[in-house]
Amino acid sequence: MAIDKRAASAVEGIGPVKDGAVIMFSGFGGAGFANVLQEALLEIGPREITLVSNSATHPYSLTHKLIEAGLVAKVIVSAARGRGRDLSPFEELWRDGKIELECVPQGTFSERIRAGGAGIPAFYTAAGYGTDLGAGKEVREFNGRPHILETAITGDLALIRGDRADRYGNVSFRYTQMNFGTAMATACTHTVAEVREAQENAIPHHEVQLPGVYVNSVVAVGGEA
Amino acid sequence: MAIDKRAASAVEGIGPVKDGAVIMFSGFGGAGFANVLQEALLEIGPREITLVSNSATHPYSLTHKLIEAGLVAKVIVSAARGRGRDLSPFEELWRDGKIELECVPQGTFSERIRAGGAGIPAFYTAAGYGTDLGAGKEVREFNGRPHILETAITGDLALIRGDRADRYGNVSFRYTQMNFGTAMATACTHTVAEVREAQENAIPHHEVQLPGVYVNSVVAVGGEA
Amino acid sequence: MSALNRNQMAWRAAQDLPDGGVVNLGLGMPVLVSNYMPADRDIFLQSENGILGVGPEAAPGKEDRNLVDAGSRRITLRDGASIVDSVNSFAMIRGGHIDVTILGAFEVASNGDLANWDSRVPNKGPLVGGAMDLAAGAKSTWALMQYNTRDGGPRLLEACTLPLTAPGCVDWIYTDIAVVQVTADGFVACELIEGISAEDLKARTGAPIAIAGDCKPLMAPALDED
Amino acid sequence: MSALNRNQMAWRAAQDLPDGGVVNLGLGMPVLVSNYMPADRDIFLQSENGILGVGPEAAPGKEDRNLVDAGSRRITLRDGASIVDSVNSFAMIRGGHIDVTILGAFEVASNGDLANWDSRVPNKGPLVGGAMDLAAGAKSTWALMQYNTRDGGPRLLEACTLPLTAPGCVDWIYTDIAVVQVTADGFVACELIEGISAEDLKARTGAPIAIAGDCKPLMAPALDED
Repeated sequence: MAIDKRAASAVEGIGPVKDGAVIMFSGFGGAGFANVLQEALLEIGPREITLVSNSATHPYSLTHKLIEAGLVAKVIVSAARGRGRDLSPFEELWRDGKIELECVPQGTFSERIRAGGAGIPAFYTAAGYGTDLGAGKEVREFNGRPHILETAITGDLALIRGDRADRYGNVSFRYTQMNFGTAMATACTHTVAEVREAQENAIPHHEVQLPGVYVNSVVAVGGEA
Repeated sequence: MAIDKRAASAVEGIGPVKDGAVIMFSGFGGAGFANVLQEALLEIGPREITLVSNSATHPYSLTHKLIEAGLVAKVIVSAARGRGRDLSPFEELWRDGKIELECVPQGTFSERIRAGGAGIPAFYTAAGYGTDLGAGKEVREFNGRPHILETAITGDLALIRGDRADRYGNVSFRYTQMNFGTAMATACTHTVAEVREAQENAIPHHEVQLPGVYVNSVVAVGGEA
Repeated sequence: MSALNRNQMAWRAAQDLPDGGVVNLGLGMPVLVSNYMPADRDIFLQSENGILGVGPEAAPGKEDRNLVDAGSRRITLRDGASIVDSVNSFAMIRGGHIDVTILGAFEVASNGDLANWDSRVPNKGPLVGGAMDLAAGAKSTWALMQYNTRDGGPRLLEACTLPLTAPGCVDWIYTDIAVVQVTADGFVACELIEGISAEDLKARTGAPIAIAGDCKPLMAPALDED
Repeated sequence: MSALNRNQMAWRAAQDLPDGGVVNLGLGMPVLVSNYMPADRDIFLQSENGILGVGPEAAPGKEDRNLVDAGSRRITLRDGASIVDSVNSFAMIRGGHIDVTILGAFEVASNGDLANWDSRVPNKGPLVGGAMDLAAGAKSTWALMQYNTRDGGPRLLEACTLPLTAPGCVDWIYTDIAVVQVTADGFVACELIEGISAEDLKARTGAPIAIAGDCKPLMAPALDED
């Protein structure tokens, strides 16, 4: 049967999500947030999820809605600080011990996700050595420099945002929209790409930035380029 | 001063090469061999080099000339078998103990080079576990499966082949010409890209497949696309 | 029918490829599988040098020396194809994103061990290529091989005698006389060409082999040998 | 002259950037450095979200919300720019391909330890971003910071009191009153604003600090504070 990964709706594209799922969300600085998919996830409403996202609290992302709705048991992030002096909803839940936080240097964060998609269970890095975030991790010296052992992150579901996709699940991105989306798509069992435009015809090979093998479902949401 | 990485000749682009240098050569199956640079390297004639290339003996590559000229002390490869039953020059030297061989699964080969360019001194992989090529390596279990520890490969010089480059060292490739070139460029102190065409004007950002930061010198050799 | 020829073996393996799957074909006989892909299935062939969506060989005069597959054949791309570098290609392979890899084999053991890369020819250099990565990384590894050596010796064994490619990786074995599943309990013949009895098969096998209760005749259309 | 303001500090650091270099500017004051790049040098600014070649901020009405830098500013690209994903951006950062990163700092120790990510505000969530990757991975890390706290306390210390970003990473410190090199023997002031004596400086420093034999006056053109 001819492959066609275009879904009729965000909810259909995401499909059922079990409680306790590890869910990755792309996006950085306003680029690459799959907010239509995040709204749909809120509707689906899985509980006790682990949220893997660069920021737990970015104002342009809707991940904070998932947190406020009490669906999130744990976040793995490089940024968890709300703007301003007042505590954000995340910070209140965290202070009260109602949400678990794993704070990771952003490069270790992306490399651990890449490792999860590339069959690498663990790797050594100098980043984080000698810091609170590296505390308790295995230390090993290579070339006279101490490094720490970091393990792969894999997930059940990745919600990413691209510009265009085709029926094969190939995705192309606009400018810095890629950020974590490409790696997250490789590291999750089920990946849904929210795109401006989902086309019948194949994207030319040299314009594909995320091969279709990593994308299970494509949801077109329109909007401007 | 305005950046301009275009060199007048292959010898100038490569510059001096010290004896004992670790030199990486891109190319797979006839695509991506920097044969003009290899001829120039032969002319420069560094001795006791370590040759890092997918194949020690691919007929379309000129690495075998470096081996026959006695310049190579060691090869790190995934393929070292000459065609046919007769021994290739490499195999004769190897049989006679005159050249050292490190045979590596091709995925471990490329991942070790990528690690070298990405600041990862070592990583674990399942590939090669339980085989002669994994023998003697540290074994560690992750998720119930044994993995072996592999270390990064870095080099002094990478000779790669692309299709187009610009004065900033940005490179784009034709079809499968990329293969190992992109990773090798990140893992070496000095990278020279042999390209069909070296242009004054910048390659548009979305066509750049290897950012200029990884390329020190660009040599235009013409030829058909 | 008599023993399958190479094209028939390739045809038989092709019939089991999953619709929508991503498949990597090893060098040698496995490449022949691409000639017999079932028309009702949309399959992407992956090539270790970075292609997802290998198409047919290029027509004479239409070749591009920069568009080659793992066997250095000058090929075309299929609709929807994309190309990545070797690092990302092997991340795809090692990260479990290849549904099936079909590899040639010298020997397979009843625990799924595969030996396919080193036949110990004296003084010839080793050639491992991507075999270990594929065998360790693909979701499922199928061996496509002659059931016996040229001398009639067994190649399905209790333990491999040649250097391993990967331990415990083979799920299915497609051969000239039988289709064999590698289970937790060892070899199980699921298809057998007519005229070979269970006793014949056992005599030609170097390890215990069970015959599946629903064992079927192994059949293939007439296909000329190359 | 009196102590440098933020723009003057940024200007001073910019004067030392290497021609042809790749430079990553941290959030806050370091971003101001991009306003004062020497005209005779061709420098590529890297942004952790994947840009090599950050250009000026986009003009009003010309912004693209998908073209942003590490500080979420809507920017343009410079000539010769390229874009990669976060994995490849941090491979660039962690693999030693950034010549200089200029980071803000709370504290720097005389062994080069940097503390710049956690000021221990109660119950506020942590925000590490790419700071640890940059400090550990760049070829050279420069701190751009006020010499003293608002209360006049020292920020150049024998040992950091706040959580470390990376040990032993800082090479140069650009401040409002001095430019300080971090050497194997500790802090060495290489430039000092006029009117501050060696004794003044030592009194304002939480660790031994030497005055370079060729210590120069720290100067900057008049630049308004933002």
